[in-house]
Amino acid sequence: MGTVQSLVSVFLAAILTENYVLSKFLGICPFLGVSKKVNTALGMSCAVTFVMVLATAVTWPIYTGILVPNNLAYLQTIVFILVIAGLVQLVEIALKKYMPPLYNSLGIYLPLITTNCAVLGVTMLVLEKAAADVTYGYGHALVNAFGAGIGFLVAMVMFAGVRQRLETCDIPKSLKGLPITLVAASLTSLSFLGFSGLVEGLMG
Amino acid sequence: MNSNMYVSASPHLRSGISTTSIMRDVVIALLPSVVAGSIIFGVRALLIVALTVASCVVSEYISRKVMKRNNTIGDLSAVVTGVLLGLNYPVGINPVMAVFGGVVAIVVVKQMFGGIGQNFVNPALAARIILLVSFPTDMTTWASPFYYTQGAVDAVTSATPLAQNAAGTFSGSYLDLFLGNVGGCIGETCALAILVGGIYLIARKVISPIIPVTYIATVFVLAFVMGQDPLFHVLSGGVMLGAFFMATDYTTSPITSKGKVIFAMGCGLMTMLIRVYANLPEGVSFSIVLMNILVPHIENLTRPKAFGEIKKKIKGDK
Amino acid sequence: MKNVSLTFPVRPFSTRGGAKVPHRKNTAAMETVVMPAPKEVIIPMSQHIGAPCNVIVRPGDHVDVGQSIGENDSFVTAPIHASVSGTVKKIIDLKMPNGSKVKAVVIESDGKMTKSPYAVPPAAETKEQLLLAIKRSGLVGLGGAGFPAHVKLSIPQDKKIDTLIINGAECEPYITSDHREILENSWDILSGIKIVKDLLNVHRVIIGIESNKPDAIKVLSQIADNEAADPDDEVRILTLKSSYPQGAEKVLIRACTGRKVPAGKLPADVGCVVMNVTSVAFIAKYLKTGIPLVSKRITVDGSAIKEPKNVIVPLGTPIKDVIEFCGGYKCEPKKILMGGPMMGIALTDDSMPVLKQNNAILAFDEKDAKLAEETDCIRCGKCLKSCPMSLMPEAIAGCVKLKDVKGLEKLNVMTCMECGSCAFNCPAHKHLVQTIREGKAMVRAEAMKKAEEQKKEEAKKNEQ
Amino acid sequence: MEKKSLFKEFSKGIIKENPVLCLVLGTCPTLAVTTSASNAIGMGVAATAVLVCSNMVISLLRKVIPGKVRIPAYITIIAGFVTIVQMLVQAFAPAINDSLGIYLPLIVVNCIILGRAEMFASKNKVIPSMLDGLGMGVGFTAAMLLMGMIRELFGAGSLFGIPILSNFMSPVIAFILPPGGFFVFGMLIALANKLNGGKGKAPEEVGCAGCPMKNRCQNIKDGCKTKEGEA
Amino acid sequence: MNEILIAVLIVAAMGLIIGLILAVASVIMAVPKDEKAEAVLEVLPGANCGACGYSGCSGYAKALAHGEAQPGLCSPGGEECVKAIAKVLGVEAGAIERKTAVVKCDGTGENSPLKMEYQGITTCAAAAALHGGTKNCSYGCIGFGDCVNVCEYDAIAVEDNVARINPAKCKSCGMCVKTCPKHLISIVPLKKQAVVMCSNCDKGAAATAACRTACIACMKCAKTCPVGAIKIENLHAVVNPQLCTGCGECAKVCPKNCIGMMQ
Amino acid sequence: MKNSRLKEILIPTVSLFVICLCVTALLAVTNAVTKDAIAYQQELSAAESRQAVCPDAVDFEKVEYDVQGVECYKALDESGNLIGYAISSASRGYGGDVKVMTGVNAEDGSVIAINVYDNSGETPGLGVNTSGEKFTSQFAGLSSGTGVTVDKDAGKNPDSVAVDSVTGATISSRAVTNAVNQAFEAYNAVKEG
Ligand SMILES: Cc1cc2nc3c(=O)[nH]c(=O)nc-3n(C[C@H](O)[C@H](O)[C@H](O)COP(=O)(O)O)c2cc1C
Ligand SMILES: Cc1cc2nc3c(=O)[nH]c(=O)nc-3n(C[C@H](O)[C@H](O)[C@H](O)COP(=O)(O)O)c2cc1C
Ligand SMILES: Cc1cc2nc3c(=O)[nH]c(=O)nc-3n(C[C@H](O)[C@H](O)[C@H](O)COP(=O)(O)O)c2cc1C
Ligand SMILES: Cc1cc2nc3c(=O)[nH]c(=O)nc-3n(C[C@H](O)[C@H](O)[C@H](O)CO)c2cc1C
Ligand code: SF4
Ligand code: SF4
Ligand code: SF4
Ligand code: SF4
Ligand code: FES
Repeated sequence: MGTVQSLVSVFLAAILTENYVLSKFLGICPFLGVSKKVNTALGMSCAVTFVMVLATAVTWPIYTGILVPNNLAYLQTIVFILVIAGLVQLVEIALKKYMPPLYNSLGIYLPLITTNCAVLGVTMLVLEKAAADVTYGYGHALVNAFGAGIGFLVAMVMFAGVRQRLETCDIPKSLKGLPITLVAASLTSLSFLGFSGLVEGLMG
Repeated sequence: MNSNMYVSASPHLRSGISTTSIMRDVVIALLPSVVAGSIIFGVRALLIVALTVASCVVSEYISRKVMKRNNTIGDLSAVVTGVLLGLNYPVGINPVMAVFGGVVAIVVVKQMFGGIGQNFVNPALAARIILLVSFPTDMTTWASPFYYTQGAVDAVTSATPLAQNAAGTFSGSYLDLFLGNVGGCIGETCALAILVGGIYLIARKVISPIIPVTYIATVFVLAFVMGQDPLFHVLSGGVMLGAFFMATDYTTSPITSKGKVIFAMGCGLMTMLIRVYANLPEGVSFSIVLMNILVPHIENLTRPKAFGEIKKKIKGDK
Repeated sequence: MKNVSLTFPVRPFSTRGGAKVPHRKNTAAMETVVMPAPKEVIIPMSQHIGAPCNVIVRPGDHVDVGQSIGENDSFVTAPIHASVSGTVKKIIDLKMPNGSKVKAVVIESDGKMTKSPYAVPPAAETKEQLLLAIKRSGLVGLGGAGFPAHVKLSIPQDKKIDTLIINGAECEPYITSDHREILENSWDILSGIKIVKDLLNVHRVIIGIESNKPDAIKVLSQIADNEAADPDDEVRILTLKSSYPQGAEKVLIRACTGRKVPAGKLPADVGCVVMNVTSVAFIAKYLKTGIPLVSKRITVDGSAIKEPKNVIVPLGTPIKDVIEFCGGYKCEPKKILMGGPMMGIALTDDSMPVLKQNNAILAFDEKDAKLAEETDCIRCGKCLKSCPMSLMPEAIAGCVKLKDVKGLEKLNVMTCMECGSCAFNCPAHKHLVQTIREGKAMVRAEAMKKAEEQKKEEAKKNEQ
Repeated sequence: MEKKSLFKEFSKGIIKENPVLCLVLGTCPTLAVTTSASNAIGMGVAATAVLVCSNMVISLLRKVIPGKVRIPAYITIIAGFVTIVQMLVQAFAPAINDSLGIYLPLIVVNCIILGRAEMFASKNKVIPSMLDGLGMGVGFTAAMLLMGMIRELFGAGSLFGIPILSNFMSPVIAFILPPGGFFVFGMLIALANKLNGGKGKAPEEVGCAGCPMKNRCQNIKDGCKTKEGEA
Repeated sequence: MNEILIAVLIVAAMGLIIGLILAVASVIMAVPKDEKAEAVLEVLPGANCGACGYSGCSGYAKALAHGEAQPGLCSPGGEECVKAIAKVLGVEAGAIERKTAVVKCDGTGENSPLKMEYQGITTCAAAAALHGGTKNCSYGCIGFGDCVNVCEYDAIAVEDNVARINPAKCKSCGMCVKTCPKHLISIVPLKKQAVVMCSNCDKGAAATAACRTACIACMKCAKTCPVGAIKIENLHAVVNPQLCTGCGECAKVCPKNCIGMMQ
Repeated sequence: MKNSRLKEILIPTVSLFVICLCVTALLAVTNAVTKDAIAYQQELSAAESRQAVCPDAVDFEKVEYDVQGVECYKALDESGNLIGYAISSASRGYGGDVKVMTGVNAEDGSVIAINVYDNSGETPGLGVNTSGEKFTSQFAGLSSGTGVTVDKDAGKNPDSVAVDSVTGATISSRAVTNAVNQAFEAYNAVKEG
C-alpha cells in the first residue's frame, strides 16, 4: 500500500467501519443530545472534528517526544486530558475574541467537548494503532483524527434526519424521548454493520 | 331531515383508492414470487411464508392492543411485510427464527415508531438484517433449487450465485438466474416472477418505475465499470426483489421524484460497493436500509419548487 | 376583416398534478328552468370578498327587483340588490358557514317580481362610466371566488394586460351551470367579451373550455369564427384537457399562456385577467337591461335530489325552496353542499340562502355523504404528485402537527389554493385540505403577531 | 435524622437517581463494555473507586480550589485516580484491562464523575460526598451489570462466561453487537421510566440534569435543552 | 527518584501553563456575567410558558435581577418559587395570589347538542372554521381538547364535550387561554366567586335555541349583585372577579342557571 | 486595581500548579510500585501463549526474523536444547487482525499446536469460535512443508492441506490459516540446518 492509499484507507475506515459513534461507542452523549436538529448536529460535529485534529496534533508529539523518552507513558491520561481541556478553553476564548461569527456558530459547543470521550479516545487510539503498526505515523494519526471527526459528523447528520422524522411519529408514551431515540440509534448502527471489510476490500 | 348532516371540509369526494387496496395490490404482485419460490424450493417455502405472514399479523394485532390503539391489521400492510420477510429467508430456516423475524419487524421496527407510515427503515429488511447478524449460519445456509425432487428431506446446501461468483465457481447460465434455478432466498431467485409482479404494480400505478429502473440501471452500470458481469449482478442476489418491492416501500423511500432517483442511485452504489468489496456478499438489504436512513435528508434537498415560488431566504430557517 | 398580424396560435400548455375526478355532469343536456319567486328571500350583506354592505332599507319598506338594499362606500365591495319584489320583513343576524355573523335582509315576496324603475341600462360610454356601471351591477366573480368584478377590471397603470382569459373550464363534478350558460347565452358571452376586451384594451382573448364539453366548444367556435362577433379575429377557443382543477385561475393561466403567476402575485402581474364565462355574459346583459345581479343559474344535483336540473333562482332563495322546486329529496339527505364536491361548503341544514357566488347545490345520501375513516399516512406521495402547485401536503401536515410555522413558510403553505386534489387522491383519506387550512391560519396568526410586535416597538420608539 | 439523610445520599444513586437509567450519564461505557456481565462489573468497580476517591478529595479541597480553574483542577484529580486505578488493574487484573481496553482510561471523561464532583462534592462535606460517590458508583455498576447480563445471556447464551441458554437455542448475536447495546439500553430506560412512575419526568434528553456543563450549554437552544429534572 | 521528579516536573509545568493561560484569558476576555440573573434562573421552573409576561424564564430572571419585576408573577412556580426568588434577591416575599383558569362554557351534550356529524381532523381550531364548531352553540366549547394538549400540567379534561379545568392542578400559565380558538378560557383568582359559564353572543331567543343554559343577557344578575361586579358584554354577563365577593345572589336569580359558584 | 488583577491570575494558576504537582507525585509513586507487576503481567501473558503451543519448553529465546508482524522464539528445554519454535503471526480477519501463535517442532517441522490468542475483532459466536479447540486441534501435526488452507479454498490451493472452517466464519478461518502459513514461512526461514 502506498502512503496516499494507506492514508485514504485510514480515513475511510474511520468513517465507515470504525465509526466512533456507531461501532466504537465513543461520543454517545453529544450524539444523543445534540442531534435533534441538522444545524446543531453540524455545528457540534465541526467543533468536534476541529478539536480532535488539534488535540491529536498536540498530544502525539508530547507522547512520543516527551513522555515515552522519559519513561512516563503512564502519565498519558492525565497529560492528554489536561491538554485537551486547556486547548478547548483556549480555542473558545480565541474564537470569542477574534472570530465572533464563528464563535456563535461553533464556539457554543466547545465546552461540551471537554467531556466528550471521542476526543480523548481518538488521541489514545491512534497511539494504540501506532504501537501495532510501525508504518503508522503522525500523518496517519492526523488523518485518522480527521476521519473520526468526519465519521462523527456523518453519524450525527444522518441521525439528525432520523430524529426529524421521529418528531411527527405517534410514539407510544412509555417509549417517547430517549428510549425511542436509542432504538432508532440501534437501527442506524445496524445499517453500518454492512460496511465491515469494505475499506480493506476497496483499498486492496 | 331528522338526523344531523355530515359536515366536513372540502373536498367531499374521494378516489376509491385506500391503503388496503394498495396493499392488496402489492400482495397480488408478490404472488408470482411466492409461487415460484414454492416450485423451486418446495412446499416448505410456502409454509415459511405463511408462518411469517401469521407472525407479522399476530404481532401487529397484539402490539396495537397493548398500546391501546386501533386495530390496523385490516390495512394488510403487515401481510405485505410478512410475505416479503418470508421471501427473504433461506428455505431451510428454523421456523422459530422465522417467527422471531416477524415479531422484530412489526414490533421493534414498525409499531414502536407508531405503526404504518412512521417507521424510518424498512421493517422486513431491518428484521432480515437483524436475523442475518444474529444467526449468520442459519441465514446463509442456502438450499439448492429443486432439492426436494432429489428425495432429500433436509435442504441440500448450495451457495448463492454471488458467493459462487466470489469464489469463482459460478457455473449457471443467465437463464438459470432469470428463472430462479439457483440457490438463494425463497423469493429472490426467480427474476421472472418478480418482474411480472413489478410490472403489475407499475401498471396499477402503485409504484412509480423510477426507483426500480434507476436502481437496476445503477447496478448494471457500476458492475460494468467495476469490471464485473453486469447482467449477472442484476439478476442475482435480491437486486430485483429489492428494487421492485423493498426499495419502493412508500414509508421508507423519498416521496419526491428527484429524491427517488437519488435514493435508488444510492442503493445501487451501496449494493455494488458492499457486494464487491465488503466482507458480506449481501449488499441489497444493507444498502436499502442505509439509504432509508438518509431519506429525510434526500427529501429536504429535493423539495420541488412550489408553483410560482420565488427564490427567497426565510430568515433563520433550517 | 381579419387582421392577420394579430392572429395567434393556441395550444394548451401542460399543467401538472390534479385529480382524475368523475365528471357526473348529469344535467349538461337539460334546458335551464326559471324558478318562480319564492315566498321569502334572505339576502346576506356579504356575498363577496371585501367590506360587507350596510343595510339601507328598514323593516316594512317595499322593495322591487333590482333595488339596492345594501351599500358600502369602500372600493372593494359590491352592492346588494333585492331579488324579489315585496316587503322587508326583518333584518336578522345570519350565521355564515365560516362561523361569522352577517346582517341579512329578509324580504317577503309579493310574487309579482316588479322591476325596479331605477333598473335601466346604464351609461357606459367611457371607461370610468363602464367600471362604475359594473360596480353598480353588484357583479362579483361568478366563478366561485366572489371577488368584485370592477376591482378586478380596474387595472393599475403600471400593469400591462395583454391577454383576457375566459374561464369556461367548469372542472368540478356535477356542475353544469357555466356549460348551460355557454349553450344558452353564447351571444351574451361574446358581447361581454368584447366589452371587457375593449375596456382592458387587449387583443388576445382565450376561452378555455374542458374537452368534456364538445357542444359548448362547438357553439362558441361557430360564433367566434363569425366575423360579426369577432371582427378582429382576436378570440380563440382553447380545448383543455379535462382534468381537475383546470379551471383554477393559476392553472388556467398556465394552460392558456404557459405563464406562471408568482406566489403572492395576481394574474395582472403576468399580463392576464381571468373572468368566468357567466361573469362576462352578465356584463353584456346588464348593459342591455340594467337589471343588476339578482338571480343566478345553479346546478341542483346529487344522489338525494329527485329531479336534478339547472335552475335560475333569485338570490337569497333558501336552498330548501330550490330543492323543493326540483322535486324535493329522493331520500334522507346526509350532506348538503353549496358548490361542487371538491371546493364546496358543507351546510348543517338546508335553510341557507343561495348566494351570488353559488353555482351549485348538491345533496347526497348517506352512502355518498360519508367519508372514509382517516388512517395513518403511508407516505405514498400521491398528494405531492397530485398537487398542481407542487406543494408537499404530507410535509405540511407534519409541520402543522408540530406547529412549526417556519417549516410551513418554507413549504409555501400559502400557495395552496385548497383545490383538494391531494385529499381526493390520498389513500389514507387524510383531511389534508383542512389540515392545510389550519396551517395557513397558523402562518397568518404568526404574521399578525409579528406585525403587532413591530407596531408596539415602533410605538415605543416614537415615545422615546 | 443525620443517619437517615446520609443513607439517602447513598441510596438515591441506586434507584431514584440512577446515573445510567435515570440521569443517563456515562452512556459510552454503558454501551461499550456491557457485552458481558463480567466486563460490566469490572468497569463498574473501577469507576466506583474513582468516583469515591475523587469525590472525597474534591470535597476536601472544595474551599481551596478557585472557581476559574475548577474544571481543570477536578479533571486533574480525577485523571490521577483513573491512572492509579488503571495501573492497579494492569498489575493485578490484566484480563480486565484487556477487555475494557481504552474505556478504562476514558473513565476520566465519564460525565458521572465530573458531574458528581461539580454538582455534589464541590458543595458538600466529605462524608456525604463519599457516600454520594459510592451510591452513584453502585448504581452505575448495578445498571451496567443488568445490561451486561441481558446482553450476554441473549447474545452469547451465557452468564459470566458460563453457558446457560446456548444449550437450548442459538444466541441472538445482535444483542452483543452495537445495535443490541443501543436497543437494550433504550428498553431499560423505558422500563426505569415506567417503574419510577409519575415521579419525575422521563429523561427526554441525555444527562442534562447531572451534566457538569449544564449551565454553559444553554446556548444550544434546540439541542441540549436544560430540563430541570431530578438533580 | 529521578523519574518521579521528571514526571512531577512535566505535569506541574503543564498545570502551570494551562492555569496561567486560563486565568489570563479569563481576566482579559472576561464577559460580564449576570450572576444574579443566573441565580434567579436556577430557581425558576423553566417552563418558558410566558405567564409572567416576559419572553421565557430567562427574560423574567433578567427583569427580576434588575429589579424591574415583582417576584410574584411566575404562576407555575407557585409560592415556593416566590420564596426562592426572594431569597436569591434578598427581598421580602410578596404574597402570591393563586389563580386558575376557567372555561366559560357549560354546553354539555345535553345543553347544547351537536348540530352536525363532524368528519374531519379533531382539533378545535379546525372544527371552529366550519360553522363555528360542532355544537348548536357556535360560541361554545368544541370539546376536541386543543387546550388539553397544550396544558403542561395535566389540569384540563374534556367531559361530556366540554373542557373542565382542575384548579388544584392548574398553574395559571395561560397556555390554554392563548390556544382556545373560541376564546372561552380566562384566568381568575382562585377564591370563592361567581363565574358565568357562558360566552354566547346571540340575542336571547337565538341563544336559547343554541343552548339550554345560555346566558340571555336578561340583566337580572347585574341588577341583583350587591357590589356591582357583573356587567353585560357582547350579550352575555361577565363577572369582575376583583369585585365579586362570592355571595352567590346572582346565581340564585339567574333564570338560565348559567352562573356557577367557585369554591 | 492592578494588584487584584495580578492576584486573579496568580491564585488560580498556582493552585492548579499545586494540584498537578500533588497528583503527579502520587501517580509517580504508584507507578514505581506497580511498574514491575505490570511488566511482569505483560511478559506473563506473552509467555503463556508461547507455553501453550510448546508445552514442553522451559525457556524461550527470541530469534531475529525480519517480517512485519511475525515474531519468532526458540523453545528450549531444561538443558537448553532446541525443541521447537513458537511463532506469532497475524492476518486480517472479519473485523480486525487475528493473532495466532504457532508451535513448530524443531525435529520434523510439524505443528505442535496453535493458539489463536487474539481474535477480539471477530464476531462473538462466529469468528471468535476460531480460537476453539475444535478448530485449532486440526492444525496439530500438520507439516510446515506444505501450506494449509480452508476447505472452501481447497480448489484454489491444491498443494495445501485443507482444514474444516468454522461454520459461517470462513473469513476468520481463512485468517487463521493465513497466519499459520506465515508462521511456516518464518519457520522455514529461521530453522537451523
Ligand atoms: C385580497 C384580494 C385582492 C385582489 N386584488 C385584485 C386586483 O387588484 N386585480 C385583479 O385583477 N384581481 C384581484 N383579485 C382577484 C384574484 O386575482 C382572483 O381573481 C380572485 O381571488 C378569484 O380567484 P380564485 O377563484 O382563483 O381564487 C384579488 C383577490 C383578493 C382575494
Ligand atoms: C380549485 C379551483 C377550481 C376552480 N374552478 C373553476 C371553474 O371550473 N370555473 C370557473 O369559472 N372558475 C373556477 N375557479 C375560479 C377561478 O380561479 C377564478 O376565480 C375565476 O375564473 C375568475 O373569474 P370570475 O372573477 O369571473 O369568477 C376555480 C378556482 C379554484 C381555486
Ligand atoms: C454481523 C456479521 C458478523 C459476521 N462475523 C463474521 C466473523 O466474525 N467471521 C467470519 O468469518 N464471518 C463472519 N460473518 C459472515 C461472513 O460475512 C460470511 O457470510 C461468511 O464468512 C461466509 O462464510 P461461510 O461460507 O462459512 O458461510 C459475519 C456476518 C455478519 C452478518
Ligand atoms: C410498494 C410497496 C412496497 C412495500 N415494501 C415493503 C417492504 O419492503 N417491507 C415491508 O416491511 N413492508 C413493505 N410494504 C408494506 C408497508 O408499506 C410497510 O410495512 C410500511 O413500512 C409500514 O409502515 C410495502 C408497501 C408497498 C405499497
Ligand atoms: S396542497 Fe393545496 S393546492 Fe396542492 S393539491 Fe392540496 S389543496 Fe390543492
Ligand atoms: S396522499 Fe395521503 S397517504 Fe399519501 S403521502 Fe399524502 S397524506 Fe400520506
Ligand atoms: S375550551 Fe376551547 S380549546 Fe378547550 S376544548 Fe373547548 S373549544 Fe377547544
Ligand atoms: S389549565 Fe390552562 S392556565 Fe392552567 S395550567 Fe393548564 S394551560 Fe396553564
Ligand atoms: S460518556 Fe458522554 S460522550 Fe461518552
